[in-house]
Amino acid sequence: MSHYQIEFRHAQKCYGENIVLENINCQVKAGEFVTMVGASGCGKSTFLKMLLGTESHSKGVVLLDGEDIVAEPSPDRGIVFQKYSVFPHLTVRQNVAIAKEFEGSPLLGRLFGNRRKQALDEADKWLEAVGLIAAKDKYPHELSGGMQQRLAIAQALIKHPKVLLLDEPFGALDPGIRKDMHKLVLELWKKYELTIFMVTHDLNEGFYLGTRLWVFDKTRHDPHAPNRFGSTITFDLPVGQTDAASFKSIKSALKLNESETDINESLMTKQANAS
Amino acid sequence: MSHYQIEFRHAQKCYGENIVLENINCQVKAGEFVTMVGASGCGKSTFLKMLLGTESHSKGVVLLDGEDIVAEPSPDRGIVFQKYSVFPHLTVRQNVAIAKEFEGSPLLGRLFGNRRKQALDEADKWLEAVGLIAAKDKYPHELSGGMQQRLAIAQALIKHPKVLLLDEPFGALDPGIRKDMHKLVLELWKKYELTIFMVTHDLNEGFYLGTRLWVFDKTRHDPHAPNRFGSTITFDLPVGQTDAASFKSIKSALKLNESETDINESLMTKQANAS
Amino acid sequence: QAKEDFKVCWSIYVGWMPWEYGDKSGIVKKWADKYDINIDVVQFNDYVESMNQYTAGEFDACTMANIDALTIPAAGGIDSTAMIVGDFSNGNDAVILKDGKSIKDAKGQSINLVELSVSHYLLARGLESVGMSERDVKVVNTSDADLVSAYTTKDVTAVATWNPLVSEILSMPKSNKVFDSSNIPGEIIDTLIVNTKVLEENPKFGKALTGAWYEIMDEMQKSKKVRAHMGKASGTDLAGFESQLDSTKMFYKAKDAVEFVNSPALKNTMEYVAKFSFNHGLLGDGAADAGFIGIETPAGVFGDKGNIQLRFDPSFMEMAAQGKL
Amino acid sequence: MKRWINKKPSRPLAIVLGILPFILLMALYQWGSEVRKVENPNDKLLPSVSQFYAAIDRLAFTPSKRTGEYLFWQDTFSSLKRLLMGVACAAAIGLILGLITGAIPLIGANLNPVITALSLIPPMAVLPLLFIVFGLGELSKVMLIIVGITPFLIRDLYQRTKDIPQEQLVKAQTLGANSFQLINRVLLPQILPRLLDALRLSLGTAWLFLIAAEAIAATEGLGYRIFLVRRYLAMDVILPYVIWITFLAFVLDWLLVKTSKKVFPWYHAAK
Amino acid sequence: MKRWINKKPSRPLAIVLGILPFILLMALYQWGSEVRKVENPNDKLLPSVSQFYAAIDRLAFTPSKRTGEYLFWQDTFSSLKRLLMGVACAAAIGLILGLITGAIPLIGANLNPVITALSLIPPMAVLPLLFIVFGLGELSKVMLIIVGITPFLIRDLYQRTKDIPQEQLVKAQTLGANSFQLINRVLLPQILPRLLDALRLSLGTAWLFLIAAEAIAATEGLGYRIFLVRRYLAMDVILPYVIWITFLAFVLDWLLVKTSKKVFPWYHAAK
Ligand SMILES: Nc1ncnc2c1ncn2[C@@H]1O[C@H](COP(=O)(O)OP(=O)(O)OP(=O)(O)O)[C@@H](O)[C@H]1O
Ligand SMILES: Nc1ncnc2c1ncn2[C@@H]1O[C@H](COP(=O)(O)OP(=O)(O)OP(=O)(O)O)[C@@H](O)[C@H]1O
Ligand SMILES: [Mg+2]
Ligand SMILES: [Mg+2]
Repeated sequence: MSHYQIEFRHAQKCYGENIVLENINCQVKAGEFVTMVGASGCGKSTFLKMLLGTESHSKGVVLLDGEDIVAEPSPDRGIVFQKYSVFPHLTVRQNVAIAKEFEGSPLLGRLFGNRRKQALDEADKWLEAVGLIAAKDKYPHELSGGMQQRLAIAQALIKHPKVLLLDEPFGALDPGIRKDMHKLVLELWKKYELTIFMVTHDLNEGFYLGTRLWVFDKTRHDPHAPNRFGSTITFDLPVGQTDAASFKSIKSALKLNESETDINESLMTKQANAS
Repeated sequence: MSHYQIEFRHAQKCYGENIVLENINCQVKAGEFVTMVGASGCGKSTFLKMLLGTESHSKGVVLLDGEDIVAEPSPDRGIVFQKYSVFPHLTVRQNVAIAKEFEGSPLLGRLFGNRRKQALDEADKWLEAVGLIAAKDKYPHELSGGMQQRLAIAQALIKHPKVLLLDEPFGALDPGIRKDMHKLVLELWKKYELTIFMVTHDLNEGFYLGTRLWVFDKTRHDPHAPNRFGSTITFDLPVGQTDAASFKSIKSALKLNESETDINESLMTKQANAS
Repeated sequence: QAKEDFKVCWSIYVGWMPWEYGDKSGIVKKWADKYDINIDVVQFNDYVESMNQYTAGEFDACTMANIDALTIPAAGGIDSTAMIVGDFSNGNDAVILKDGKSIKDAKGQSINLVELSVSHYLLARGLESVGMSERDVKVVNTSDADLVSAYTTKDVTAVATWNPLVSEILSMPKSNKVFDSSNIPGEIIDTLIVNTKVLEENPKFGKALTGAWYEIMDEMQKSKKVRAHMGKASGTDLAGFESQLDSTKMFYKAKDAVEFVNSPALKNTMEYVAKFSFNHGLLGDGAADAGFIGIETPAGVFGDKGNIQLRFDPSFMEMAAQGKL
Repeated sequence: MKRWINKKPSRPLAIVLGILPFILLMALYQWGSEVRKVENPNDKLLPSVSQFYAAIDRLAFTPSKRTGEYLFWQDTFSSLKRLLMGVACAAAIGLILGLITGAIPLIGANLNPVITALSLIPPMAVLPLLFIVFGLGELSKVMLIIVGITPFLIRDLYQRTKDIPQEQLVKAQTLGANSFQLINRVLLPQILPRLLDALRLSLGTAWLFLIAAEAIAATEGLGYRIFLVRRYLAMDVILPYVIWITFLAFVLDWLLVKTSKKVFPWYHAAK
Repeated sequence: MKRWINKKPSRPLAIVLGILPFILLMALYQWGSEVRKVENPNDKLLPSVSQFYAAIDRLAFTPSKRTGEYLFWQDTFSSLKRLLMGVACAAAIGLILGLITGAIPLIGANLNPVITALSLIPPMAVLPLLFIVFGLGELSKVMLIIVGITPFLIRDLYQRTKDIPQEQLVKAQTLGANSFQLINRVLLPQILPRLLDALRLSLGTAWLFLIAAEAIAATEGLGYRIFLVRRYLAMDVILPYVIWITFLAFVLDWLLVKTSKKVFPWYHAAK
């Protein structure tokens, strides 16, 4: 058995003729924080879905704790999407407690009396952790976008997942609120020793948060059949060791044609915050 | 007659009991670029709507070129919203040419033959200006978010408005694309000598783009009746002259509790770009 | 095999309102109890639907006119017996023209009626009486519920229908009755049709119904209150109901009904009816001629003796006449 | 001068404008009625207001001579009972089948084609068969309503179930939900307010089928009375009944809206 | 083991599953028919397949003895003509009124209450009045369809017009559009695909009213034939007609979808 928590070996994913990802090879240890960037449509979400189990790989091997990954979502892998992650018909507390109810009541998924109280109490603990305890009886539509994402994170954590998957979790948030969320995620990551995979469109964010930054891109292009070749992981940077040349090529891969001089600085800042 | 293009004197706006804006006093000359920030719900969009004419002020005076402002949208004030600014059923060219068609055909709003060709040609000129000429026969749904906003700007400019109003025009765009748009707006602003009012949630953006930054906030609070007092313009900064103290208070007004050390720098960069 | 629970259905028509009274007043129940059976009396608003339900086997007995008994249950293979002959139409069915005094004036007009019904038959007989045929007019199928309102429109110039629609229409200006069932007395007969097999196996059922019927007849003839009740139930009042009764030859006495059924005229009538039905394709695809379905009357059988599906059987009414029930 | 599309009526003006067409319609009726009365004083088609009044008084406030009952209220009660039973059953079937076909792809693939085909059959055309299958008692009238609206409900709720974001289903599974828990705790509660929406849309059809069913076999009910007196062209009874049915339809619709807003605040706020 | 909600049938399995219920229904019918035939060989309620075949042959492929016409095709033609005319008129009225009430608040305030009230009236109950107003000819059948579906169309398109983002209206005005230009160039083209959606929803009701209208007064048409032969329970004719109507309804629905996708690509892509 390997000592890696996640391992991809020559994994490929295609939808019919359309090869989205190919030749994916990577190993991730427990406790790493992997951020992923790449052009739109290059397959980042698809990669997360393979980890999550909602899509199965077409070729190769994907291992979780050394075993073939279960191609179905399960409580050992938590997820936060950009939108629709929380249940609109439940209050904040119920949104978190529902995981406990699923656990305790296999038939109806609904607890009563004392057991229900226990579940709600545990939910409150997690709401405390993400700073939502004051809004515990509100419905999601009464929350701001940032609070909804906090709720989605609390929800994901109550099941103590081995791996936490984040698909552009802060993409729809205002810059100010986004900063708060970064702080929260780093805190939780350290406190609960999570393995985190996070997709982002914001290269700054990728550098700031991760211990490791992956760039997804195509290595081969066929201009007449754009779907013939898939993306792969073209850069795998232990963050902090970025040299000027690779930085430039990441930027061109992401097609950011504006100068982002502040990135190197945020790298410094991050080192201070994260370690 | 005053030599200001826009002038507000003791203007107030309320919806029934709810006072949104009060005691608004300001003068803006032609060619200024005003960026506006403020907490969510403080009335920035309402301010723009008064300028636009879709909402009329409840008290005080609002002047455009020294005359009482017309409380109805008209071609002298162009607008770009965050979303829904373009017509989904028209191609890119038609979206821009439609303004010419309204002008040339008072009854149906539809031109034929040679006049139609002229209108399309003029539209193409504007598409060139915003860099959309390659996509001129596409429908909006085939464009990315950034391209849609470019289109909305081209649309607004074809009528040569005196004032261009932008309500969080780049709020839904990715950071990389946002930078491109900043460049475009600054270019157009200089080239066509526009007066621009732009609402943003991103303080960086506000500093980077504007010649003048306004902060909207309440000066008085009644904790038992939050709607009793309205917001007003609490800071009016000619950008470049920000001192540390006022910068801090802006941040607290916006409730950004993360350090944004890079703002001062982007101020510098802006000066280089904008002037 | 003998059974205990029976279902009878009836629909709203002057000659069948007694069943409503019999049901409400308990007379039917009284007679059912006497023979130790249960009879469920069900009202229909839609005449055609009631016959369809009977033909489909949902009911053991149903009220219907002689022509419908031939073309619906009998043609559908349900051997049926006309057990009670309650009345015949004596002016209740009529052809009415807006313009024209005689049925000859109908030539070339559209005539609104319920196609393939007694009205259609009446029209055919009327045209025949002046040497015309259906080819001389255009028949427009119109549902009975809507005939009265249809008549108020300009498009409709001629109708053939039954009561109470006839009296409603005649009360409107410019309506001329040009032919009615009193011109062909005894040809449109309203009966209670009973499933022959059920009747054979359960004579009690027939006895109970017949007994009840003539007790109702008795009360109806004597009591104005009973007639007022029936009028109300059919959506009109005493006066309206009695004017409908005036154009109906009720057989209040069993003896009269027996006599009518036994007369040889009945066989001739049924022959007319069978021919009309055959000409309109109502006897089914297999029918080679009007006699394809045998009709048994006391005066003899019309048509195929090997395929008798409709029987006029006076025996139960005779028992009633002799007071043997 | 404002553009027409920007002119918004003030509240009182809006009310006046809204009432105007009703007054016009009434005046038009009154005029038509008088014209016909001049031609034929016994005209039944457009009765006068006093005739309406007499008819309403007779049916609603005078006990029937025959049975001592108030026909109007009895009709209303019977019809409402049938309608509500039919709609309730249809809602239950529609909810269960819509939810299950929407949630479980295997069952959806199995049942959707046949449900689509059934929903296209005009129920009026197969009335005789329906009566044979369901008999003629109270059940048949209720069944006709059920047959009339259930296919629509199933298809609508199927679609609404499918519309629930995939993300929520995935999330629930990462929280350990099995299929049944997921349907019970995630899908069902979110479909309920949509069921009320669908019911509002199908109430009109339900009334149609109720009236059709009562026209064929019934001994009381609003539709029955209308069909009974239609033979006599008693518009003095028919029109008040029609207005009453319209009013009842309006009240039911209003109740559904209110209930939905009260019970599912999150649904209405989110829209 | 996958959860049930995650099991998706493969394409061939989906087809087999989808056909299964139809086969079951047919088998059930066959069985019911045989049982009844044993009891009564002349049973008309559930005819055998050979009887269907004979009836179809007689109506569709043999000229009628009386008129020399092919009844089935004549019926189909008449009914389709009425249906299409009715739906087309209703669409035109619904489009114009929906658009105008949605676009111009003053007209909306004026007409919406009365349209809402009218849409709640069950048309079946006011048939006599409809006859008076529209006569009893071809027009009346078309009118019944129009009366039956127009209120729904108006209300739906009113709502759809209101749903068009306010931002677009403001934008058009800043581009110099007057009210009429705005309706003609911004609202109308965006409402057209939504009209097709609304028509799809109301086709079922249109068929219902067509059949009802033909049942009341007609000399040919699919509904006429069904109600005529209902008089002698000729299910061998009724059932093929019902299946044919269902098929026609399906084809019309399919045509609407195709047309919409073809003519309004931007509408379908944006969804
Ligand atoms: N279910 C599917 N069936 C077919 N193709 C799919 C499916 N899901 C995704 N794809 C294709 O796979 C490619 C990668 O999609 P994916 O969503 O993973 O991109 P992404 O990197 O997350 O993009 P974005 O940054 O826009 O979220 C796209 O080209 C998309 O068209
Ligand atoms: N039509 C209206 N009727 C009543 N109240 C309104 C209306 N429009 C806006 N408001 C109120 O006015 C206040 C200011 O709204 P506005 O949209 O101007 O805020 P904003 O500063 O643009 O906020 P955001 O940053 O979220 O866009 C809010 O409290 C809102 O509830
Ligand atoms: Mg993605
Ligand atoms: Mg705003």
